[in-house]
Amino acid sequence: MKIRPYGDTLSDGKVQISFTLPLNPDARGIAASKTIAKAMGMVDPQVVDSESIGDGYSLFVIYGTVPFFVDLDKIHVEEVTTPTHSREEIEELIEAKLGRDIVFVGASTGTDAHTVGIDAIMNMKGFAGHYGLERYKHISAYNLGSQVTNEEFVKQAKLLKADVLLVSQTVTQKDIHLKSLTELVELLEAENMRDKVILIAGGARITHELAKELGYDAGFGPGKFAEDVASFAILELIEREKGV
Amino acid sequence: MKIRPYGDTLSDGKVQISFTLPLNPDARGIAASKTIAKAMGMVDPQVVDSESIGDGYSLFVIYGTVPFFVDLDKIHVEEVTTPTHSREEIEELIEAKLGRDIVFVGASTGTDAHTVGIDAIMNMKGFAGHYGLERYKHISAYNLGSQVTNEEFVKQAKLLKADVLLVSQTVTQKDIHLKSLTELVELLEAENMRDKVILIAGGARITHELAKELGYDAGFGPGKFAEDVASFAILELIEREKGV
Amino acid sequence: MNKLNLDPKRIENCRQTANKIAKNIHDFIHQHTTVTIERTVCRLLGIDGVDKFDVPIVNLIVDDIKTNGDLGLGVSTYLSSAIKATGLGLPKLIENYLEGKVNLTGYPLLSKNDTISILYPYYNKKLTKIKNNRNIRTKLKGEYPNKETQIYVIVATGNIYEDVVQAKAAAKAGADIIAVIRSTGQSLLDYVPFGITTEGFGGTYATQANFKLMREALDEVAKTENRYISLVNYASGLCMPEIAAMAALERLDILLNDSLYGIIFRDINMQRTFIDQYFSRLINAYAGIIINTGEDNYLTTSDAVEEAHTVLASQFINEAFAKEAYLDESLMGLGHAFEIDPLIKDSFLLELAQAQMAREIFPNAPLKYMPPTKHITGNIFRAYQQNTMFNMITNITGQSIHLLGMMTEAIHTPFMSDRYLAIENAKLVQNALASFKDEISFKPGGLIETRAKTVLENAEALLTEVHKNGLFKTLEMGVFAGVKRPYTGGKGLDGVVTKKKEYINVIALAMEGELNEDQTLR
Amino acid sequence: MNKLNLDPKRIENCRQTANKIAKNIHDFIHQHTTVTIERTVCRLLGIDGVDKFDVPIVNLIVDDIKTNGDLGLGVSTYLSSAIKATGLGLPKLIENYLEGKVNLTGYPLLSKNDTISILYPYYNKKLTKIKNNRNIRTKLKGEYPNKETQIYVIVATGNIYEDVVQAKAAAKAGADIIAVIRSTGQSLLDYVPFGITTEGFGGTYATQANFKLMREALDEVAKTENRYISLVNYASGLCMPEIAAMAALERLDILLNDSLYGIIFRDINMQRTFIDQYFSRLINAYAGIIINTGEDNYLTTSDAVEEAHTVLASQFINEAFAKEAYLDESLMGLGHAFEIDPLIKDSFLLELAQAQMAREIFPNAPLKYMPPTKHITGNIFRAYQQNTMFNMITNITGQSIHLLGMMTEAIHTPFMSDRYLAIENAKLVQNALASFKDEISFKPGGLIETRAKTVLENAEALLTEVHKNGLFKTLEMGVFAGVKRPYTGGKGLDGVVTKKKEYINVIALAMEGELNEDQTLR
Ligand code: B12
Ligand code: B12
Ligand SMILES: Cc1ncc(COP(=O)(O)O)c(C=O)c1O
Ligand SMILES: Cc1ncc(COP(=O)(O)O)c(C=O)c1O
Repeated sequence: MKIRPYGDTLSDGKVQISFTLPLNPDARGIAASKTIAKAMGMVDPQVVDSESIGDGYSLFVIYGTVPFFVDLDKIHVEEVTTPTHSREEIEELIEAKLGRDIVFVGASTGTDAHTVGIDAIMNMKGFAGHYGLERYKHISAYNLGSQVTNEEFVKQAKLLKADVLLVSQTVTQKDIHLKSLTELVELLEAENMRDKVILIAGGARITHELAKELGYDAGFGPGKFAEDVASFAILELIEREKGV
Repeated sequence: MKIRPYGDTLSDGKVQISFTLPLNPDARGIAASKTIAKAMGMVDPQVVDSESIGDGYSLFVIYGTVPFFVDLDKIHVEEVTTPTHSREEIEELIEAKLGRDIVFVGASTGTDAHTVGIDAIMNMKGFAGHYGLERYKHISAYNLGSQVTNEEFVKQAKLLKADVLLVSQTVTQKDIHLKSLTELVELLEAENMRDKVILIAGGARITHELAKELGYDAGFGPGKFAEDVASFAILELIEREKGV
Repeated sequence: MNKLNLDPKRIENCRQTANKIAKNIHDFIHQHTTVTIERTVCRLLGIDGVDKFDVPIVNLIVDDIKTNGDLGLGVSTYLSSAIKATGLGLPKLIENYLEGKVNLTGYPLLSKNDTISILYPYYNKKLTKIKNNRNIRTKLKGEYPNKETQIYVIVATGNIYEDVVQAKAAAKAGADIIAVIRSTGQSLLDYVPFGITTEGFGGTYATQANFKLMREALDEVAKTENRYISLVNYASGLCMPEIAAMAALERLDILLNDSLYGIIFRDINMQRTFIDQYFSRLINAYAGIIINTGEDNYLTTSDAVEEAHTVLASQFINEAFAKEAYLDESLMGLGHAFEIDPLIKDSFLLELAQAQMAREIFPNAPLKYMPPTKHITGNIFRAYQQNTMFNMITNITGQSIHLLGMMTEAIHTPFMSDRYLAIENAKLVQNALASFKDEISFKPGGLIETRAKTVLENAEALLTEVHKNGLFKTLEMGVFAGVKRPYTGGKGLDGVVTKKKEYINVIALAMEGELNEDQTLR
Repeated sequence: MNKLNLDPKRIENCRQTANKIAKNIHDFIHQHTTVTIERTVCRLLGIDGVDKFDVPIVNLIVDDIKTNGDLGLGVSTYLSSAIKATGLGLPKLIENYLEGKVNLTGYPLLSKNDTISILYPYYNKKLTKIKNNRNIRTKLKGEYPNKETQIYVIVATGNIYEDVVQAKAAAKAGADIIAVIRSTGQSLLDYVPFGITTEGFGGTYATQANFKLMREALDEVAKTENRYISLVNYASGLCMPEIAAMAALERLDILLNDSLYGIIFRDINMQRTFIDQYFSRLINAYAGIIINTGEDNYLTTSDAVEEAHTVLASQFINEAFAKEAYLDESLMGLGHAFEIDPLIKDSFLLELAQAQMAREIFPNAPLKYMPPTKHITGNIFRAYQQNTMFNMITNITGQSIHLLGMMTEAIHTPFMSDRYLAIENAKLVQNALASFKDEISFKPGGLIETRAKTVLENAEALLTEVHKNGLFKTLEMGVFAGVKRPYTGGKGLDGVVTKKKEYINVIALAMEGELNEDQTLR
């Protein structure tokens, strides 16, 4: 099935865009903004707003139609496919299939000081009514807090005999998170630990797709809670131990 | 000179887009929205918001980078190039160069009932501190009001011996304005009047470019006042009479 | 609620003056009928459909009688006389008439009483249906919780099926009221299009079939949403009473119904539309349909600070007209608007003053409060902000029918996402400011109080002036929205007919009779 | 201004308790110095620059004395003694020292008085410059009109040149205050980077050269805008007093300066940062720089309804700390924030109550009011709405330093257009609600009044508790923002040194002396 953006009539292709150009909002500026809109595939760009936002810079708001469609049959969704179990189910799964306590070690790494996300996943209290990993039977959850260097993180993971590593990254300016996440994988490989742990990343701008690309087992973004992460990790552990 | 959209660093190419798709805001929906964003040239679409806005429809807000640039040297600006004179200057020009009263006939045509725009140009009071044509010496301004059929408009123009025709069009839904504006040109041609008048269109969505395309002498959009229109018309008239 | 210390004597004086203004026009109204009134009578006798050129049967009939008979006697007389003379029932009569087999005129004309008794079975069916609709509405509304402020959004795709999709999505997002905007220009047509339509400009044609389709869709979504979803359409225009009749038959809940709007903004002849208005409002009164008046529009043309008093004066006049047409206060959706230039210092206070003033002066009316439109530009973010401020005033002053502003107001009729975002904006404000109204009071003698007082005073002076000149002359002078309209100008005057002494309108008689008798209908 | 009927006795009691809490910490503070304090002394003696490995000279000096001497005596003593012993002027001494020709330790140590008289010429130059800056600021501010609520926006590109472009555009759009956000992690560095920088993450490095560049740009734009444009940077972190000194030298106007922020959100050791804070605030007091405290941050982690009282309690403590450091009320930019979930019923009223409460309790402080951040999502339209509501509260309650919310808060540090739209939003509200504050009052015993009362009561109880346990222990318990920090944990403890009896800090002495004498400086 093929679908298009929708304004008020099926497949009308309506799209809104806005951006700034280093130009004044005069005829030339407007023409330039249309050039960009056309390059973006708009067939009939309507510059509905153009205003000066400072010395020689202008904001443009444009509405128009794009001829593009999405072929739904061809869409590739990189998505965590394991089901999400409830806390009780996860506890039972560990009991039944793994028969030991599972160690989760988490941190907000590098210079990142945002802890609300990793706390949401790990701390007793949890987030938005979903308890965190600390409350799970058979899970030992160690939250190392924020600004933990990758070296320190790997060291602690080794000491605590981690089964699962949880890394939170919130600041993405100048792709600082990519550097930090990649460095961690390299360190783990250097320590021969990469295959021995389940490695999970998370944060507001982290997607499963991105995490996989970077060599992680999974990635979780906004709207994900402890049970999503625990389900994935535990099912993956069970899978791996079967393989052994 | 080549320029790009600007977020916070020169030529970073940052652009914001939003649109609706007939999908739920799940992984598939988000992937589909990225497909559209990529088709629009975004190299790294970040779907920052996806929410259900009704039965199976979702709104997506996306930020990302486009590689496009505008070559300012190649930009073609279709713009009214005559200068804008003050009311007094225009009055003097008519006196000195035309030596007769000039008749402007205007209306909001077809089923369009929006008069604020044409009133802004024609009525005594004017708009935003700019007096309308009625206040100009040597200009006879006839504002026929709204919902004037093209036939009636042409009839009145003939009766009043119009030098300049002013047509306002505000409603653009389903391109109703294009139909109406084109019809007027055809009628004028059928009546052999097209060359005898200066034909000007105006309205919130009318640009000079569009007006030219449709066979008008000029088009005026928001932010244009009586003096802009009068300057264009009078200078054009002077030009034409010189040619005779 | 009395936060502004408005002088009740002054308010009462305005009301009295407005009553006198309306009474004078009503003397004129009752001496006339119009083509659309007579077509409405036909419709409520059960006549419907179009001929092969898409001309509505009711138009054929009325035009015929106008040409070959005397419309000043009313179609009721002709139809009853033809039925009597031909011995055919009404449906058969019309059938034969369309086949060219019988005429409608040329028969001996019956007395009023005979006309009533012959037509009773036909109109009684329709009037029963209308009363039934009214009862269904009351019952359904009673089943769902009631809200002080109802969220109103428009759909306007031109295609009724697409409108249904959008209306349902809006209801699910939180809308309480859905209005289907008409195609531009429909109000100038002296007939009502027929059947389901899928093409329109800036709106969808108002047809009975479209009404039915949307009504069904909204009733359906009401169930899942556990909220009655009201349906709105537009009566103002050359077919005001016909649309009212169709709306009554299809259980619409609100109708835009205001002659002043038609006169000023659509250049409809003033005589014609005042006459039409009475009958259409009578039908609305009978059907329990809330009317909406168009004072908000004045401020789209005139300055909202300077001309605020014209809105108030017009509301008083519209209230008086409504009373004349048996409309209960609870059905008087008087219009006003948030149209002050937001860049004026203290504009928020001025808006607050005006909105609170309207609320206090018409405490029982389901006021219709319109969002900013005139000062909305293509800056969709700023528009979203202006709508937030508007939503706040709505809440702080307890408006009833809350027409949501769209961030794309200056651009296009709303996209689905525009409507969704508008509803989200309003819901957030409603909840975040839930008790704000009860928590704050205004400084005595302050800017807010003073503003309201001034507007009321100016309205009072204006009403006195209008009464002195008469409403017709006032409109010729261009007092409202700065638009001047000649008494004999505009569209539709040729559809006005002076009633003969023997004139009869069986529908009006029946409705007036019932409304006079049964106070519960009011 | 008294709209909430808060109990003045309760407020006074909070103040007294907070004073006691701060006093206890100050006893501790005065027994210690730190590496950054000593580096600050060096800076204010005129020492600057870096070696070939980019290590600041002041770090080399202090580390050397810490290793080879006794930092508990203060660098002042060592430097004066070395000057005396070598007979070199200070610049020459440092030059030779860097070339490895002389040592800084190992000389006979001078008395406090000798130290002062030898170092006086050096620090007097810098202190004069600082006082001069203060005078320039006062003069410039006097030349331009003054505004009750000042619009504050951030720039954060990482590149100071790009920041300048953005800052100027913002000033032209209407900003009164520009803050250059630091690169993430700079506050954890135990040195201050040197020179102009063009790379940073989520912010631009705070360096003296960057300060200078931005100051010049803002002074320039101030002329065309006819408005003094204030410059802000961040002192909190491991180099708090050094940054304060640099800010004083480059005429910054506001510094984020709060140990509690560093402890809680940056895991900086509490002993270290309390000691640093005193000296940095002293410098700010001397330089006339407004400090901003970080209580707003608590609500980004904790719930803004449940934990509102922790903000107020912390403000009282920060006020007490500020007084200890000679800061006048007019320099106490205490922080608070609009962070209640907007979907909570009556959230607008709760925000209003809290903001008004802060305003009434600290009537002379230039309160810093932070916008919604936590409940901002990627829905940029909704964010724009939330910011409108925040801007309204700012205006209704007369906040001083109005930090604007960005519609892209959940996405990236602001684009130029985000900032522009934010400023437009705030300006529209400022103007449209200009007199609203003076026009409304709140219901006695109503929701707003009651909320403020409750928060004050809870803050009072909390302060009593803090006083009982002491502030150190309180922080170990995780009372603020739910974050627990151990007394000896976190970063920077190794930089803390106990003062010897002979300890001397010529800068602190001079500043304290002048501030004690010259009340106009306060
Ligand atoms: C709260 C906050 C802070 C607080 C942090 C307090 C704390 N203890 O965490 C304080 C005030 C300290 C702060 C400081 C700064 N912040 Co901040 N901050 C925010 C804010 C407002 C909310 C973040 C948040 O808590 N979200 C709520 C949590 C629950 O959501 P979440 O993190 O996405 O987590 C969910 C999922 O992603 C997932 N998840 C998250 N982590 C993980 C990990 C794993 C393993 C898994 C499985 C799942 C998972 O599960 C969670 C629940 O569903 C955002 C703006 C916003 N509205 O998003 C800015 C924001 C993140 N901050 C930002 C910046 C730049 C900073 C500073 C660097 C600014 C400066 N230069 O001073 C500083 C320094 C911090 C640093 N170096 O990291 C930027 C980042 C821009 C970017 N894209 O790079 C933002 C977006 C604001 C902005 N527009 O500028 N910040
Ligand atoms: C005021 C208004 C009305 C008033 C009109 C009152 C009147 N006497 O004019 C009323 C309430 C009656 C009205 C009704 C309708 N309106 Co209306 N209305 C507007 C509104 C709010 C403002 C328009 C305006 O007055 N702008 C101010 C003037 C000064 O600006 P302007 O027209 O652009 O004029 C300037 C220039 O363009 C130029 N100019 C204009 N004309 C000319 C001509 C010449 C020759 C020259 C040289 C220059 C020139 O000079 C002017 C000064 O700079 C806009 C929304 C908006 N904010 O823009 C909707 C809007 C135009 N309306 C709209 C619609 C759909 C309608 C209706 C059809 C809705 C309906 N179905 O019922 C009706 C019917 C009217 C009809 N058939 O035409 C849509 C049009 C959508 C579209 N793009 O097609 C808009 C955009 C609203 C919306 N989002 O839905 N409307
Ligand atoms: C009272 C009233 N009637 C009718 C309309 C719509 O009329 P039309 O369909 O002619 O555009 C409006 C529009 O706002 C109105 O306010
Ligand atoms: C008081 C205070 N200091 C400093 C900062 C910034 O610190 P950093 O540069 O460590 O992110 C903040 C941030 O909001 C703050 O509130």
